Amino acid sequence: MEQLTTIGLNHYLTISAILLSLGLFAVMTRKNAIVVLMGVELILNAANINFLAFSKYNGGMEGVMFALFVIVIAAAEAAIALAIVINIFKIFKSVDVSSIDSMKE
Amino acid sequence: MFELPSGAEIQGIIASLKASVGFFIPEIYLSVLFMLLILIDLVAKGRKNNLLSITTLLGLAGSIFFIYQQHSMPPGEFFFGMYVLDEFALFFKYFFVLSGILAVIVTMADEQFDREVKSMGEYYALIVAMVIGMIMMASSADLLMIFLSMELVSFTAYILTGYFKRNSRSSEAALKYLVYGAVSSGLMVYGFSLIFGLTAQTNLIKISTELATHGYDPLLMILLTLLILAGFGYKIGAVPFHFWSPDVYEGAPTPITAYLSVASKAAGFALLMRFFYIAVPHGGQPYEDILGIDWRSLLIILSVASMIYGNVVALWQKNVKRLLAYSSIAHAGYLILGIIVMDKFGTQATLIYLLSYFLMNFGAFFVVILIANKTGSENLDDYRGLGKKMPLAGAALTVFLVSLVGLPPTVGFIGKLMIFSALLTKGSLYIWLALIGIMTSVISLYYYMLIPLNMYLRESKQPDDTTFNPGMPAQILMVVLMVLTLYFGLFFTPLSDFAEYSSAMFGIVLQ
Amino acid sequence: MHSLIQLSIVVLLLPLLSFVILIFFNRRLPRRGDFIGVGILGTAFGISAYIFWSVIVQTYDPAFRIAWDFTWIDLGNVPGVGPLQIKMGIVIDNLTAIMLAMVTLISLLVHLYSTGYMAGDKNYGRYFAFLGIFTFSMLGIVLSDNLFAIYIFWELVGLSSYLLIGFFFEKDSAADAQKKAFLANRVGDIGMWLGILILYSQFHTFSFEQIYANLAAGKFALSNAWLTAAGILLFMGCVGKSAQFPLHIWLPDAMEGPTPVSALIHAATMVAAGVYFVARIFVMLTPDALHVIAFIGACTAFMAATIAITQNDIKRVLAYSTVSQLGYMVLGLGVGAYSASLFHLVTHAFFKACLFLGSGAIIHAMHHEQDMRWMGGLRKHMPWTFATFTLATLALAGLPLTSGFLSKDAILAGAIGFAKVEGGGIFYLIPVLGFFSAMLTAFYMGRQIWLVFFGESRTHLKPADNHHADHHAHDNHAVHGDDHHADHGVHEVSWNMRAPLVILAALSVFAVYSPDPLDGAKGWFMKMIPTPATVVGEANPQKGALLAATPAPHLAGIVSPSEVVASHPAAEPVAEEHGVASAAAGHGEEKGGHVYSDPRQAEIVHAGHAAHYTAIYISSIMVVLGIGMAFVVYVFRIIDPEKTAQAIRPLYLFSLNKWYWDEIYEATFIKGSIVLSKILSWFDTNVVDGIVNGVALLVRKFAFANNSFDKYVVDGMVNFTAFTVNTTGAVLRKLQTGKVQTYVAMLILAIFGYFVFYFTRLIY
Amino acid sequence: MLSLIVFLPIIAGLVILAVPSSQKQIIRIVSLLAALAQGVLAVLIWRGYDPALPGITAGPGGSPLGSFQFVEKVPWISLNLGGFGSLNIEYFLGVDGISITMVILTALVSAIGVLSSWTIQKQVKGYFILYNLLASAMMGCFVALDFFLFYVFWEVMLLPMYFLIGIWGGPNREYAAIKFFLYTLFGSVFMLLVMIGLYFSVIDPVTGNHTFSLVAMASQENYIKDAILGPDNVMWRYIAFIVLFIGFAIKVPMFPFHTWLPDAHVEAPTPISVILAGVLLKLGTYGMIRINFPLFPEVFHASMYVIGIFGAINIIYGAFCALAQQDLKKMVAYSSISHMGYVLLGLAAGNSEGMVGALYQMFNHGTITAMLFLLVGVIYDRAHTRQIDKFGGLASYMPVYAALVTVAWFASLGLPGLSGFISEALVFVGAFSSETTRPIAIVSVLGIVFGAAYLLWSLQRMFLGKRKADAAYDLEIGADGHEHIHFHDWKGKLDLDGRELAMLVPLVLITIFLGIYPMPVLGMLTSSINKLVQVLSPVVMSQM
Repeated sequence: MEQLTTIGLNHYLTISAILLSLGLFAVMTRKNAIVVLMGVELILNAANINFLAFSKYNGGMEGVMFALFVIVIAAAEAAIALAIVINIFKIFKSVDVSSIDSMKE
Repeated sequence: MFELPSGAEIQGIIASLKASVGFFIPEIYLSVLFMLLILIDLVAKGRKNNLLSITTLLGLAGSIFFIYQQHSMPPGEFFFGMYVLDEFALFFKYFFVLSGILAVIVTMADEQFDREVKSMGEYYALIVAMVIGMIMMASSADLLMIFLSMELVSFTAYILTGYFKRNSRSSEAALKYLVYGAVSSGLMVYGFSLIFGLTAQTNLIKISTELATHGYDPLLMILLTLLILAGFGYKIGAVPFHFWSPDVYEGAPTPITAYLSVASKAAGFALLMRFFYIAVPHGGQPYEDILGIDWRSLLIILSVASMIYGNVVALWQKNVKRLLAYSSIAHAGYLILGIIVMDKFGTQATLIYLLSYFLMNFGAFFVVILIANKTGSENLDDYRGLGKKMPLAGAALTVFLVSLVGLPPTVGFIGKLMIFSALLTKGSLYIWLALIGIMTSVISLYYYMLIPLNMYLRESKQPDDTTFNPGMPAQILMVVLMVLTLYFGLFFTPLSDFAEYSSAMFGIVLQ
Repeated sequence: MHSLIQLSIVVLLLPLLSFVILIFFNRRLPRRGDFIGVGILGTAFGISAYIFWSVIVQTYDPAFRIAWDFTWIDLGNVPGVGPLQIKMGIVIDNLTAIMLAMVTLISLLVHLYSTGYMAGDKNYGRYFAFLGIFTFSMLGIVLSDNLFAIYIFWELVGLSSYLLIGFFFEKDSAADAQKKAFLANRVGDIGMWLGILILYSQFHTFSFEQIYANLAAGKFALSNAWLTAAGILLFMGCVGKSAQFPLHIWLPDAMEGPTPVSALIHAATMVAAGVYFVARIFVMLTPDALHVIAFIGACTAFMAATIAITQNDIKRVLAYSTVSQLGYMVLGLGVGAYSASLFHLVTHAFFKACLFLGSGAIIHAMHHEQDMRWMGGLRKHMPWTFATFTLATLALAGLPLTSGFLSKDAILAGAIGFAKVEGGGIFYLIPVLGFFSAMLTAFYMGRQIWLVFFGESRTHLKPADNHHADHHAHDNHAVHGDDHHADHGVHEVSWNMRAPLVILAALSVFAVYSPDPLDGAKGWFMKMIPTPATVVGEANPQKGALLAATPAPHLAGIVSPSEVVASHPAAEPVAEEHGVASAAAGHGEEKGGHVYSDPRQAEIVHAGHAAHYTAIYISSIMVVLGIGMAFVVYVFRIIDPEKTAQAIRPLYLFSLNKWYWDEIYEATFIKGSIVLSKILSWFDTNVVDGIVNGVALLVRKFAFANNSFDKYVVDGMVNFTAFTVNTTGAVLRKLQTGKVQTYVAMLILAIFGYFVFYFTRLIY
Repeated sequence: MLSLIVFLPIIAGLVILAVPSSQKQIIRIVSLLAALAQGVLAVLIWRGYDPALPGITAGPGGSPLGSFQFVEKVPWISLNLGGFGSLNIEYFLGVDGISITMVILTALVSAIGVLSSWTIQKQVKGYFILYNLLASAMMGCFVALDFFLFYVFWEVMLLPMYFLIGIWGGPNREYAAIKFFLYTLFGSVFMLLVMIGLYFSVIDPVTGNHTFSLVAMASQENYIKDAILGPDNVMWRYIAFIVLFIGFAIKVPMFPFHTWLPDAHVEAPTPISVILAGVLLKLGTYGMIRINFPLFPEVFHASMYVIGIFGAINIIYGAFCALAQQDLKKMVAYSSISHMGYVLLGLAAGNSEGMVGALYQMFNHGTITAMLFLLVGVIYDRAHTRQIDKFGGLASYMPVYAALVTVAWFASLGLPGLSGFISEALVFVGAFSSETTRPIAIVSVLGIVFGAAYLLWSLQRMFLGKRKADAAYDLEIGADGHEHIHFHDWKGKLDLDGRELAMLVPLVLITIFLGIYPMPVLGMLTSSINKLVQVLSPVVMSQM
């Protein structure tokens, strides 16, 4: 009972795990490139939650810093990704990831 | 909840920062070069001359000077243990700078750029950025640093892969690379977060001591190791984390393909070694794990899968770039063999193999570019009869391919020799691994030989005896690479000594 | 080195010299250099005549023996054996001396004869060269003192016979015959070679003397069965060379060669080499081996005789009679009538050579008509040939007053004695067969004489359909460019062909060999060639059981009398009767003191002498019977041969077709090996390559390898684990779908898979 | 001296590299000169060789110079392997009785090969560069006494051969070339592993380091007991032996690894066939004698019987396959499979007679088969076909050719008086004398007959009788009224011309001379072989 009421580390971890799975799910199933990228963001954020939770419970600032950097990286990644996706759209006239498979065996 | 640091502490921090900067000169220098290039690009907009490329060459060459000075510095970690300087790192610094230089030269030789893009713009700047990123990968000792440097490399790689904006293959490759890379690095970060949770540390050495002292839950350890491995494995392009590589290698501009297949693979290996030798706990005996988990089998599966998959699938390729992509997967497998041994000799062998791979792979791609300039294609069938039309290029390519197979007297043979020797020093333990390596290398002979076979044994469909010469500088580079490949195949003491010197890694003692 | 040895070396090398000169320079020499051949052979004969004189006539000693050898191959200090050399050497004893003289004489005569017979042939010079190398090899066999050397020259005579049989190589029949001869001989040689190997593997030497010494000293480690086997295997060499059953098939075909060659090689010398060789190894033959030899000899003698009676080709009749006579000699050796059969060897050499040269003269005169059915009435045209031919025929038939009578009779006597000693039963078959074939011999020779020389010429009777013979005649005619018988009348041959006939005929008279026309044993020959004592000894006359190294005292009883007379052999009859033992003693003393003798042989000789007169009676009757029958059939025509042939058609055909041996071999061995070879090469290209190449076909079916090269390299590449490699490759590459999301899925799957793997490993 | 003889051809190759490819004649002459110089050196080495010194293992005091001759030993590569001491590779050349005969053979055959390459017209420059590279590599294999060096030479041979067959070969050359390459590579890669394994198991008694020196490896006391290939590690020693053996057996080629040979021969141009049959096949058996047997004597002893059986299979199987061939060259190829069987048999005997016989057979087979292939080439140049039944009666029209063919054929079927006989005889003597291989010897004797059978049969079909209706040449009546023949589009001399005679006559003379007086070759062999037999004998091993 007490487990449920008082928020403990496990709750954070569970949440992040769920986020991770959701992210992966999105990446694997969504057709739209943008959504796929959002899935990637979810994965990164799952990591962030972990970092923050751990640094809260272990003490020390490393986790927080890590999380900050991850956020920044995610932003940069998004920028590049969008550029590429736009380019893709220019060429293929679609952003359907699953339809872009001209190179294969 | 966190109280601000006192003035004294801040003074200390600044002081240590000042001290650390001294160890960071090459990186700083390269960053400056990076910005300089952007500036030059802004100034000389659109003008198509070799200004950028020449500057890049000179700049990169200059960095060697600073790197050389670091030999005198004592190995140690700085920036609060984020960053280390040791022979191991130095080796890779040279490696990356040189491959950067080669990449630039190869780019200059490639005529496809003239067709595809108007201005080289930020291309060279990105290459330099990638060099920086890889150097940092090779010398970072902290999870955060690892993550940052890896992302730096990845991002630049994404952009360079998609550099031919109007080329569908290039863009497609970029997208695939991006998605795949993002996911695997995401997983890696997740793994990092878990390991941070286990140990409350981000510094590799601290982590390993933590794990060694307090122990850990093996299941969780495996999970996070796997997640992290996903990140590294994607960099080195080893099965089963390789899926991006064939498409990317085929789609990307050939110089970038060469660059990725050599440099970023090497960076991945640098990380892999550091991480497994340091973070992953292992006891005194290299091949006996104290904590109940067999890390080695992880790598063994990785390498065996890579060797077999890469070589076997390459049999079916008709496109030379794609063929080389698969072969590079296979070579990743051979390289991992050296890590599996987990001792100094193994490391040395891996480094030697990297060097040999650097020579022969760049050589091969270079010739492929030259041929593509002539024939405008990378299909095997278009190589028919080239042996007569481009005698020198044909000979060079043959040498590089023979070296890739691993036949004497080429440097590729030395790499294999070292790797297998390292395996056999462990007695009969790894012989079966060596056997697989041998067998697969025999298989590889067939598809590598497809290329000379088409060049020499087949007549071209439209027979014209116009011999085609790539132009002096290209020829010189080709000959230099070829001669080096052969020379180091016969007298490989310098290579091996350098590798031996570089296999000293800060913070760990290898037998 | 003894002077005789030096001379013998000269004799040996002279014919080789003639070969070398003629093979290279014959076209540059006048008359294609035939005079060189003749001259050199003349010299050789002169020298060997001297050797004969000084050995046989001057030093009249049964135990005469001089030897010399040199190291040919030095294998150094071989571990486990010590210093090891392979020596080559020469031995001269009575037998050698006689053979030397005989071979050179006949060779000389044949050379002389050929200057007439082969005149104008387009390869005239090469012909004499081949004769030269043949003579060289033959002399080599005669002189060698060790098995290895004999084997070498053995093969060389095979080669020269190969070359000479196929001398008219444009004729396919000749080409076939030469191949057949060589292969048949090789089969025999395999056996001989194995026999040699058995002996070498025991004693690490090839030399007769050392081998016998070791055997006598009982150093033979293997079981006696091996020794018997060695004997029989060595004898196989003789079976091949001397055309014994079952390898006799090559000799009749060998008649494709020029007739003088048939006389020299396939009647007088080479075929006799087999017998000579058996004589050389006689002392190491175990009784069992001897029995085998005796039976094979008897069978051959009989079978060949039966075949000879129905042949129509004049040379084939002689060929089969040769086989049959060789059978006699082998039989003789088998029954232990050592001296007798060697005696027959020599006598036969002369009269058979005479017969062949005679037939050659006839063929020559008849413009290469060889079929006796179309001859006849030649005695008027060719008196010389007729006379000599008849004399030789009588000798062959074995009528008294001829040399053939002496030798054949001695053999038959020995056979009877042998049968007695061996305890009768099956062993009486041997003398019986002997006598029966003696009768057949008389019959077919009588038939031949009649058909060829008597009656009227039947040339015109020749049916037109029989043109192949005619055809041959013509193309040989073409070969013989000169037209010294352009006029189609039959006439006597020129002197250089006549002289050899006369000489040989003269040598077929009894007086040459023995004072007593009825007993060869009184002659010098059988005195000089005594039966040597066996070195494989025997405890008691009952066959099979051997004893190596019989202790001397044990046999003292038997040996003593002979030792008494050993000092002066060839004296009173006692000595003759114990000639064997005395020789044994002689040999024994040579072999450094150990005196072994062999009761079995002694007995056989005793019995042989006892049976001497019975033999004479029976054989004379037989001969008379034979000739009588011939007259009945062909002269008085009381029985019409054609009708009889019809009456007993199956038998007739059986004989006419040579017992179908050729057909049998063709059907079994030749076809068999050809088929086998076809099968194996199919196996090689399809199965072995198939297995090694992996399942190339399947791989091809496996789609991807579309152009032919890929197929091939798929083959090539899959030289190991092909199929798997390709299939895995083809399957794995399917993972590369090109959809990035699949890639990600794979990634997740891989991690998950790993995790499960370790999870399970952790739990267990 | 040895370095010179090894690298002369490569130097020639470099010279040729400088010559413009239009100057075909110069290129040819350069290579010919190199080959002749090699021959001269070979003769000098032969003269200077002292047959008394055995070689094989180290001489007194473990010094290789004591028992090897013309030794050249300089450290080549010395690597620091951190914890594992150092990796020492030496440039170590030397000859003993086993190798010197092969050196002479190689010099001889490659010189003759150059002569017969005269007719090559396509890409002469590239051809001779590759040819010289090949020649060097072969020579190197025979004189290398350092396993690493040996391996390098061994592998270097493959590529030139691949191209020489693949570019200048017949219609089906791609298949043959790649097949040859893959087969032989498959054989040799395992050698690499065994080599490394041996390196870590052997200590050089002099320096105390690990060593690649075959001389040190050949004496069992230099092995570390518990090393991977040390005496204690029986299983791995067996595996290593088998792996090595297969590697060499593929080169020999031994049934069932022989299928590359007929293809390679049929496709290869004449000179390459000559080299292939004359020298390359010997490398297989040479490797066995030099490496396989002395390094693993006890395993050799255990496997004598098996080796013998494979030898017998080669002899008889090869003969039968040859009997069935229609293509003359294929027949000769199978015949050399059969003849290499004798070598295997002789080696399996394990006694001096057998081994001497085997080595002598290697030499003779080299010369005789070279002759056979040259003769096949002669007729192929003229008729552009090798189908046996496309000829007939040639003896009447090409007497000199027919005579030489007869000599060669009879030499090949082991006629006394010609060198082939003595070696075969010695092989049989040895095989029969050894208890182990006696039954095998008995069976193999059949090879004598079948060998004669296919040779004589082909001889008859091609040369005797009369011209066949569908023959590859036409009959015509010459001015002198005799029949002549002429081949379609053959301009040269009908019978052998000077160049062909210059190639063939020396071989014929050698064959005859060595058939009458073998000591010049055997004399060089015996002491080494006796030493080898001693090394291999169980007695010696038991006392170790």
